[in-house]
Parts: sequence; structure tokens; C-alpha cells
Amino acid sequence: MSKALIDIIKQKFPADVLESHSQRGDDTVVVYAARWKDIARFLKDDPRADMSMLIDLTAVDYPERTPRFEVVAHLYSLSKGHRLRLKARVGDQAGTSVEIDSVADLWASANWAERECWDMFGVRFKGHPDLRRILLYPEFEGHPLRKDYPADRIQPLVPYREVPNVDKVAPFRADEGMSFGRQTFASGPSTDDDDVN
Amino acid sequence: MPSFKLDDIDIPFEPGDTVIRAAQRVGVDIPHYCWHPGLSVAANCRMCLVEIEPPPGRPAMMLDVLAWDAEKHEYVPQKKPKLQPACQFAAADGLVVKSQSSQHATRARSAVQELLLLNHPVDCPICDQAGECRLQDYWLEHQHTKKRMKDEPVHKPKGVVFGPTIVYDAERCIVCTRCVRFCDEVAKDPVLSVRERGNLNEIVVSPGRKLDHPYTLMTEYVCPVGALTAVDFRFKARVWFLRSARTVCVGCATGCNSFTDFDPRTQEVYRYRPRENKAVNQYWMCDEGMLDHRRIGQGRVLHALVGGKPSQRDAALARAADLFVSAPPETTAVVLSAEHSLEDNFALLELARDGLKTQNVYFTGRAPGQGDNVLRDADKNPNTNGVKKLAPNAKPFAELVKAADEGKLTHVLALGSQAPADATALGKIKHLVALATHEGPFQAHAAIVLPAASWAEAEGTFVNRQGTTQESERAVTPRGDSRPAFRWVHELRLALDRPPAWKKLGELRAAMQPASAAATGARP
Amino acid sequence: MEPIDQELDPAEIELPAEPMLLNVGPAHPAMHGTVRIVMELSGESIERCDVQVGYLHRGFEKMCERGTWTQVFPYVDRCNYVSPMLNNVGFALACEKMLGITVPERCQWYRMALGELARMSDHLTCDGAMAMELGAFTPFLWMIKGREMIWDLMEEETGARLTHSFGRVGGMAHPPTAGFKENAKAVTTHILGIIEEVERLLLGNRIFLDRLEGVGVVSAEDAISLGWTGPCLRACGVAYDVRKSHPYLRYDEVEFEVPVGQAGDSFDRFMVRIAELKQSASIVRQCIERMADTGPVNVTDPRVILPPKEEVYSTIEGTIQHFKIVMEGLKLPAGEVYAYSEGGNGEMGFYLVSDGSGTPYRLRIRPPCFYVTGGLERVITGAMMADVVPSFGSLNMIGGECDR
Amino acid sequence: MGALKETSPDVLATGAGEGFVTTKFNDLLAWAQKYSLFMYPFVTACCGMEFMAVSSPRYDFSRFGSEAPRFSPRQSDLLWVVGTIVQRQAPILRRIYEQLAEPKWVLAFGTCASCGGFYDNYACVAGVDKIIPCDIYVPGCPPRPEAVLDGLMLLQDKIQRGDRRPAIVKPRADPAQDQSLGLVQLRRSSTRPAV
Repeated sequence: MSKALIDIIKQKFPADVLESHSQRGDDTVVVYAARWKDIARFLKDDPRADMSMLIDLTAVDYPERTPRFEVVAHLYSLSKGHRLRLKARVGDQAGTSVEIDSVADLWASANWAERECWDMFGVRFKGHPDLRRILLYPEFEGHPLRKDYPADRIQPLVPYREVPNVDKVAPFRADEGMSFGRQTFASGPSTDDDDVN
Repeated sequence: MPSFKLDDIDIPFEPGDTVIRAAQRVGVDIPHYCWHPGLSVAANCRMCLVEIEPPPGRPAMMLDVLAWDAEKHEYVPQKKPKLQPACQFAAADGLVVKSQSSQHATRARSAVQELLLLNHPVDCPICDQAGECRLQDYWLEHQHTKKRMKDEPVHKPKGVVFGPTIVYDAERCIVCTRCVRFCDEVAKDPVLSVRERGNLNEIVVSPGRKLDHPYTLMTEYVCPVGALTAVDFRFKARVWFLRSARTVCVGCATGCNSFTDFDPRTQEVYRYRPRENKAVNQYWMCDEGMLDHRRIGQGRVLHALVGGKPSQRDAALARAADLFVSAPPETTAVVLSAEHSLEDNFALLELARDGLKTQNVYFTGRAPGQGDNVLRDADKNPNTNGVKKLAPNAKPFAELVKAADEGKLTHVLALGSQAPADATALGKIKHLVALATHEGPFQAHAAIVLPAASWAEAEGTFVNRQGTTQESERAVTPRGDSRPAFRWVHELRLALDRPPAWKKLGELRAAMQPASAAATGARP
Repeated sequence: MEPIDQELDPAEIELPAEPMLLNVGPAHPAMHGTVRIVMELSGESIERCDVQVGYLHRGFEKMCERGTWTQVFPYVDRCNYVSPMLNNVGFALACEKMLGITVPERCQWYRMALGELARMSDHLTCDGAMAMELGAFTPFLWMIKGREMIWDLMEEETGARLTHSFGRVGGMAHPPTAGFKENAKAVTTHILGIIEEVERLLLGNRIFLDRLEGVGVVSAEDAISLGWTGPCLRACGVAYDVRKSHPYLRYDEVEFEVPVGQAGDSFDRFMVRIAELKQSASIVRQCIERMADTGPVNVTDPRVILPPKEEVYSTIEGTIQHFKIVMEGLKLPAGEVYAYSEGGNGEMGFYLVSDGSGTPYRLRIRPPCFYVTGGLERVITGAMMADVVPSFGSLNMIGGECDR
Repeated sequence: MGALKETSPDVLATGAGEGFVTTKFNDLLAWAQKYSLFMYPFVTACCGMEFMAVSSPRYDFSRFGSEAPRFSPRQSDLLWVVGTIVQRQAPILRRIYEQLAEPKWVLAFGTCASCGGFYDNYACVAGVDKIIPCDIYVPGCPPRPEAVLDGLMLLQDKIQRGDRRPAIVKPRADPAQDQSLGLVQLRRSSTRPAV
């Protein structure tokens, strides 16, 4: 559909397009991170592209690659009805200096999307109004969606209760389950054991 | 180099190669059951059928077949090319082979696969092969059709005990005869053979015999389906839960390359599998080695012992340091072990040289056992060569016993668990500190025992009988308080206030390089 | 982020002079338990505000990278838990786009019918809760009654009231039941009746109108720039509906309109949902008319779809097929795809990255709520304190989808 | 308690006869408590939808006297934890629990609140009993309203019995034993047409 779109970008920024392909009908352009914002602005303003919406912005982590991260933006043009996937590759192996320009002043939707991207991947967006964590709490260390973050490493905010067996569901014996005969006035634990364990 | 075309891929080959072997060498897989690179060609599974283009100018060899015509609702004569088994067809220069690209070949494979599954029982849920079974993989890749046969499948004996290690299930068997050929060609003990024919045929053991040669488990390994199962692994684990580490077998001096399959959740080692290495073990391992994983759990020293009583590891370490801090060099000795990796031995040797300033270096190891001219070596230590080259002037165990007997030794730091000969004299040593993985003479006579991690619980480098240096990965986490011996040495040197130059394993290996390089020569 | 309740030093024990800092939520009835708004008030009007989400961030995307593609369905169910079926269908469509397969026609109609029913339950819940938060409790009860009907139908079809996990790659878990068409007809009739009642009850109500009309106005430009989609965008007069603009399934063969508002205020958002309820009802009608009573629902490729249980237990082929798909997971070809469909709150997109294995390498859901809620700050800044509740309610923020 | 009609003195002496209910004061108190549970719904996630359903006329838990929702913890004595509690939410829940006035009970609504469910990851608290004591666990993802009502009744029993041990709502019959469900034997006669 918007194969033409790729050509427009290519002839406008011949030196800055790393690669481009149309997989399964999705047109993708990978550009140099340095020109990320320029190309985004061009796509927004150019009448042929007229990308009025930033549908989504996220990142993908490829730990074995350098640059390690792919920042992926999905653009959509309400007037033209065409879409484009814009990608840029950023970041070193350690993932300490991952930086790319913010497009929050082009599309307001980028504001939260970039905050989430920073929160989840640690991609730092230069020029973002306030780059805080959004889904996780400020005390959280690390960026969970990176492949090297173990999925179950929790960072509790409140200390867990000092109760034995609190790490598993409380031990439910036969008399602790639902007492089906409603022995309302029986004192002490009910004694019927017709519930299944 | 001559080459032929397989599905438009140029495949170089060496004279005498078959199509499938040449293809496998460059990583192109032609489906096969009966063919095994280490065995002779049987060409009886017909899974590897390929279409061979006739040489230019020659007519193709065609067969007349009757094909069912759905519209006409009758059989119509058709011509189809004669397919050739790739495992038997000799590669020739300029040959044009069509495997996936030939619809005749793909249809033939689908049919073969369907035939093989015709009488197959619904066993996947209780089959140990499930998850690494050729029948499953090839069904997905080459057949993926539903069952058409409505009849009751043929029933054959299940759970036939072939020997102490192998159980046979005739219903799952596709009679590829890999096991038969293995026993015949590699183990040199033709104890298996095929009985009956057609869908009734099955593998049998020769009358009056058992499948009990030293390589029985290889028959299970070569079995592409779940027909042969190892008693050792039966119903123990599901393979898709297991992870593999690339290790080296420490059963003997051969140093067969192996995979150590373990469950990451329980950190239990379940089995070894041979790892292909043309230079060392080709594709095989011996039963002894395959079952060696049991030793990881048996008779281990898991906690530090002081005077035979369990103790905190730090306390034990402190005691050991006290012993050696003021040890007279002339009556102090260290004992290297051919059971342990170069890293452990090198660390200990370094300690003797720089830490304890002693020249008394002995070495020990497991007692020799049986060997043969297939794989097994009489020397049951994985690292004899390594230790020899590491410390050429290390004295043998006999002299250690002698010196101990004469009371020449007061302080001895000994690596390793087993002794090749009678070791009662070790009891005469006043202060014997043992870095032992297993119970044994050293652990028995030692004043202090520090639990060392076994081969599966630590990275290590071993030099096999050919002088090849091979690195073995860590599979599981050390059990109990045990830790790699070189770590113990490191901590001991810290406690002695004579710290080594290295901290991490990498640094240790770097420090070791010249020594091991001298020891080994080139690495494969 | 400032602490949950900040320590006031004794000097300002008496209420501070303005601006006054007010913290609403997350445990506030109007905040759906998962949003926190820190407002700087001067008197009644909001000078500045900071909308804080993430109180329901459950690590959806991380969890998806642990199982097989099929095991993602329960998670997407719980993203937008008011219309789970739409998520199911959306994710199934994404995977099918990756595989390059299309489901049989009957399944497409089935998916559309179920999806529209889910959309109806979504809008019913949103409008009902909105009315309740404005003090009109009766419409809430009526609409929940209507939603119960839909859920009963869903339970009949899928076996679960709310979280169905009914979608499958390449089809559905089950073909429609025998009584599906009658039930769907009956349900839609009832719900249209309920909507009329609600309209009669609310739209003549001065209080209700005054609290909605002209409140929480968003201009079309803002909405587009904020990435709004769905009812909230349409309320601003932008007729963008994925079902019309980029028809998927069979939406190009059914007749329906895309209702749009003019003012872009809370009232328009309310009315757009009401109108869409009627549209969805008619779509459901058309779907069950067009849907065949017999015929395949799932694709036939055994590498994608699970075999029927009878085969699994009786034939080795079935066992192997089941085994391969369950243990290793169906394999999606390596690559990436962005598939989008109209969710309850707008364009629900799935960005899949596959490395060719049975496990997702990266699964990103494009949550409409997230971007809609991102605009809340712009909506309520400068508004009155009391307008927060209707504005926020009309955005229909779904915690599970916004925070994931 | 019936009105006191003219009665013979021995009735007054023994307390026998009609018009009297004799009981322990604690039982009376418990009886009053269990039928006047003021609830604080801490609704976060999917289960909130079912919570709406339970509170709506069809299932209507006000029949059990736990009708009045109080959005101030200080006025309520039953804390419904409805839905997943994530690490970021935990301090708030903890504080709200602390603000509840005694006697107070906690009902974990749904699997996530009970044990974390299948959200076994960096973000979620694996069950509210990690941070606050919990009286009733209602499994289900989300639980059916009937299960919730079971939980409510179970809580009332426990209040009556003065039993503060945690309890879980269990199925009234073991599905595996219920042949009519056809779960244990191969479902050859499916009610559905074959695919």
C-alpha cells in the first residue's frame, strides 16, 4: 500500500535509511537513530506522508546484537489511511547508554509511550518533558522487559509478613474449608468433612 | 572439489561420499531413520528417498504406477520417476538431486511415514523418547495427515528385557536395524538380530544371550524411536524439561565428549548422551561412562569434616589454615589428583610452590580398571596426562604411602578421593587435609575434609589420553557445602594470607595457559 | 512521585493557602482502584494535575515471553477484561496474519458475533458505571442486567462468564452451540429494550445532562495527537473505526454506521457508546443470519490447530499432533507483524516479534486505554474538581489494559 | 423476641416458656456482626467485573447483610480485596487494612488476591496474605458469584464461631467425581457438533 512511502523516505533521506522491507503487508523502515526525529517530523509534516497519529511506540531487546535495542514506532495517517513502522537501533551491549531523541513534541501520544519505553527498557529519550517511570514505582531498580531481567525478581515496597507458611496458601485442613451444613451455632471448628481436599 | 546440486544448493563432497553424508556435512538434513553416520548403510527405512535427475540426454528411469483419479473414480496408469535412497546413492559430480523440491519425494516420505505409524501404539504420553522422537518430528515435517487405517493395529511384545540395561518395545520399533548394526560393527558383539518379516518383524536377542556387552546403552542412543529404552532413564524425566551442558566424561582417560542432561528445577543430573567428536569418541560412549552420572549423587562428601565430625565450612577452613600457616616446608606435601581438572590441580600446585614453598608433590587417582580397543581405557582417570604434564616431577602414590609410612610427612593437603592402592598408611600423617568429592581413603584418614564440587558442578579442563585438552561446562550447582576445589584453594590462600594472583576462573585459566599449552599442544 | 500521604510539618497544620494539593486515588471509588491523580487546586478548579497509572501493572508482556503462543490467550483475556473476546479475536488475528492463514467463513462470522457481543458488554459497563458515578444507580443496575444476559450467552458458548480464553490460532476452541443464534437474537432484543429504558431515564435528566454536557471537552486535533482511538476519538467527530477504515474478518460485508459526536465532551462519549450498542446489536443480527449452521470452524492445517480429543486418545497421529502443539507450541515464522482490530476502547494492536520458535520473542499490545488515559491530564486541567469523575468515567479506562 | 405477655412468676424465675430467647452474649454479638458487615471494596482488576455482578440484583449479596459499601476504611469491617495486588499497590492496601477498625475481616476475592494466580513475576504480590492477614480465600479467575456468596457465608460461619483461622472456598462437589461433567472419561458423546 504505502510502498511509495518507503521510496519517499529513501529519496528524502538517502543516507539515513539502514534497511526497509514490507513483511506481510507491514512496511518497515529502519533509520539511523541520529536522524530519528528529523525523519519523524518529515513524516508528520510532509503532505504525501501526513502521519497524523503515532499509534504506538515501543522497543525490542536483542541482547546479542549491537546496537542492542530496536525502538519501534507505528505511524498512521488518518487522511491517507496508510501505516508505517519506523525503527531505529540504539544502545550498547551493557544497555547503560541507550539514547534517542524524543518525539513527544510532535505527537502528544509519544509522551506516555516514551515514558513506558524508558520504564520497561531503559531507553532514554532526549528532550522528553518529564521522563519518569510510569507503570512501575520509582523505587524499582532495573528495566523488567530487558531479556536479562529475571521475570520473577520482585522488589517489594512493603516488608512481607513475618508469619510461617506465609509464602504458601494457608494450610487448609478438612475443618477449615467451606462448611456445607451451615452449623451456625456450633462452637469451635465445624466437624463435617464432606469437602474435597 | 567436486559438487552436486541438492534442491539448488551446491553441495561439495569427497570421493566415496553418499548423497546424504555429503549433505549432512554441510548441514543440509535429508530425513532418515536407518542411516547413521557411524554405521553401515542399510537403506531399509526408505525415508531418505530423493529424486535423481537423469544425466542430460538420457531418459529418466520411470515406473508405471496406478494412481487413483478422484474425478474419474478409477485407477489410471501414471508414470513416476524411480526414487533413490540418498543414504546409499553415491554422490557424483554434477549430479542434480531433488529432495524437498520434488513432489514425488515428498509424497513418498509422507507415505513412508504413514506406513511407519500404521501399527504404532498411542504411547507418546508414557514413552521416554517423546520429545526427541524422530517419528514425532517427521510426522510434523513430512506427513501431517490423519490416520486412515481403521483396523486394529498389530500387537507385539512390550517391555521385553534385553539385558541389565535395556528394555525393548516391539510395537514402537520401526526395525531400522540401527541397534543390530551397532552391536555388530562397533561393539563387535552381534547379539541382536531381526526376526520374522513384514509388520511382524521385531528385534530379538540371540538365544541364550543377553544384551550385556559394555556398549549396550548405545543401542538405546542410536534408536531413533522409543523402541529401546534404558533402564537407567526409564520413566525418570521428560526430556523437554531437561537442559544440556557440554561436558567431558570423567569415567576414564578417553575423555569422551558428552552432553550432561539435567533438570534445571531440581538440579538433578539424569543422564549422559554422547557428543560427536570425530577425534575422540566419534559418536559413542561406553555403558560405564553413560552410567557414571550416578556417582555425582553417590557417596559424596557434602559437608566439611573436622576430625570426622561435620563442621561449618568456614570453621573447617580456618582450622586448615592454622595447620598450614606454620607448616615446615620439608615435611609438607600436596597431592594432586588425576580425577580433578587442570584448574584444581594447577591451583593446588601453585599453592605448593608459592604458598607452602614445598617441593613435595605427589599425585593420585582412581585404580586402573578394564579397557578395550573400542573406547574404554584401563586408566580410569580423566586427567592423568594433564597432571603429568602439569607437574612432571610429581611422585606417584606409592611414594606418598612410603613417605607417610616413614613419617616424613606431617602436613599434607590432598586433592581427590580415590587411591590407586592400599592407603592405610595415610593414617600416619598427622595433619592430612583432604579436598575430596567422594568418600574414600583420603576422606577416611583426613583430619579435615573440605567438600569439593564434582565434575558436573564445576567448569574444568581435562587432558585425555591422546593429549587433547577438552573443556567441560558446569551442569548443576554444587551440592551441599561443596564448591570447586580451586575455590577452596583460593580461600585457603586468603586465609593463609598468601593470596593468589587470580580471582575468577577466567584469570585462573589465563594463569594456567602456558602450563596447559605446554601440556596439550593444539586444541581441537 | 510524592509519597502516598505526605508528612505535613506543624507549621501547615491548618489547611495551606492555595494552591492546595489534593490526592485522589488509587483507592478511590471513582478511580477504579488503579489510577491516582495528584491535583493542584485553586478553590474548585484544577490548576495542574498529574495522572499516575501503573497500579495494575501485572507484567503482561514479560509473562507472554515465557509460554507458547497459545498460552498468551489467558493473558490477553485479562487485558481488557470487560470485553475479553475482542482481545482473543484480535490476538488470534495477529498470529494468523503472521502465519498467513485465514479462518473459515463460519468462524469469521462467529468471531464477529462474539466480538460485537463483547463490545456491547464493554459499552454497557462503561455507560452504566458512568451513570452510577454520577449518582444514577438504576441505569447501572439495568445495564448490568443486560450484561448478565450477554455473559450467560458467553458462558453457554465458551464455558466462562468473563475470561473465556476461547480464541485459538486458526479458529475457535469450539464451534457455536446449537442454540447460539436464538440466544443471540433474544439477548440483543432485550438489550435494545434496556437501552431505550436507560435513554428515557437519563437523557431527560437535567442533572445528568448538566454534569456531562460541555464537560471534559477535547478537540479533534488534541485527540488525534494524543493517539486516541475508538469511541473517545469518534466523540470528537473523527470517524475513525478500524472496522470501517481497514475492514478485517467480514466487516466489509455487514452494514453498520460509525456514530460520531460533535462537541467531544463527556456527553458525546456517552452517546457514542449508546449508539454503538445499537450498531453492534445490528451487526450481531447480521452475523448470525450470515453464519452457516454447519461447516468447519477451524483451519485444517494440523501444524496449527489441535486435533479433536477422540483422535488424541485413539490414534498416534492425533497424539503426535497434540503433543507437538502443546509441548513445543505452534511455531510462528520468524519475523514481525503489527495486526490491529477494533477493541472495546479503540484500535487494539498486537506487535508480535517471533524468532521462529514456539515462544514469543516479544509481544507488545497496543492498549487503546493507555493513550486515552494519557489524555486525561489535558482533559481535566482547568476543569472543576467535580468534573473529574464524569470526564474520567467517560474515558472508560480499563486498568488491566492501561497498565497491563 | 416476642412481647412479654402476662406470665406466671415461675416463668420469670426459670426463663422457660414462650417469649424468651436465651443465648450467650457473644453469640448474640457475633450474630449481629455477621449480618451487618460493612464492606470496603478494594477493587483493582478483572474480578471487579464479577464484583459488580455480585452486587447487582441478580446475585445481590445484600441478602447477607453485607450490602452497604463504605469507601472509608474507618467505617467498614470487611475488606474485599478484589483483583490483583501489584507491588506498587501493596503499601496502599496495607495502609487501608491498618485503618480498618477492629473487628475486621479480609476476603481475598479471586486467585490473584489469594495467591497471585498466574502472574508469577516481578510486578505482582503473590497473594495478599503476604502483606495482610486474610480470612477467606475465594479461588477462581474470576470466581463465579456463587463462589463469592459461598465465601461470604463461610465468613459468617466463622464470625459466628469466633474462628479466625483462614479458610478457603472449595467446590461443593469434586468435578472429577461428577460423571455428568464427563471430565474423567473420554468425551465421545459431546453435546457439540464435531468441528
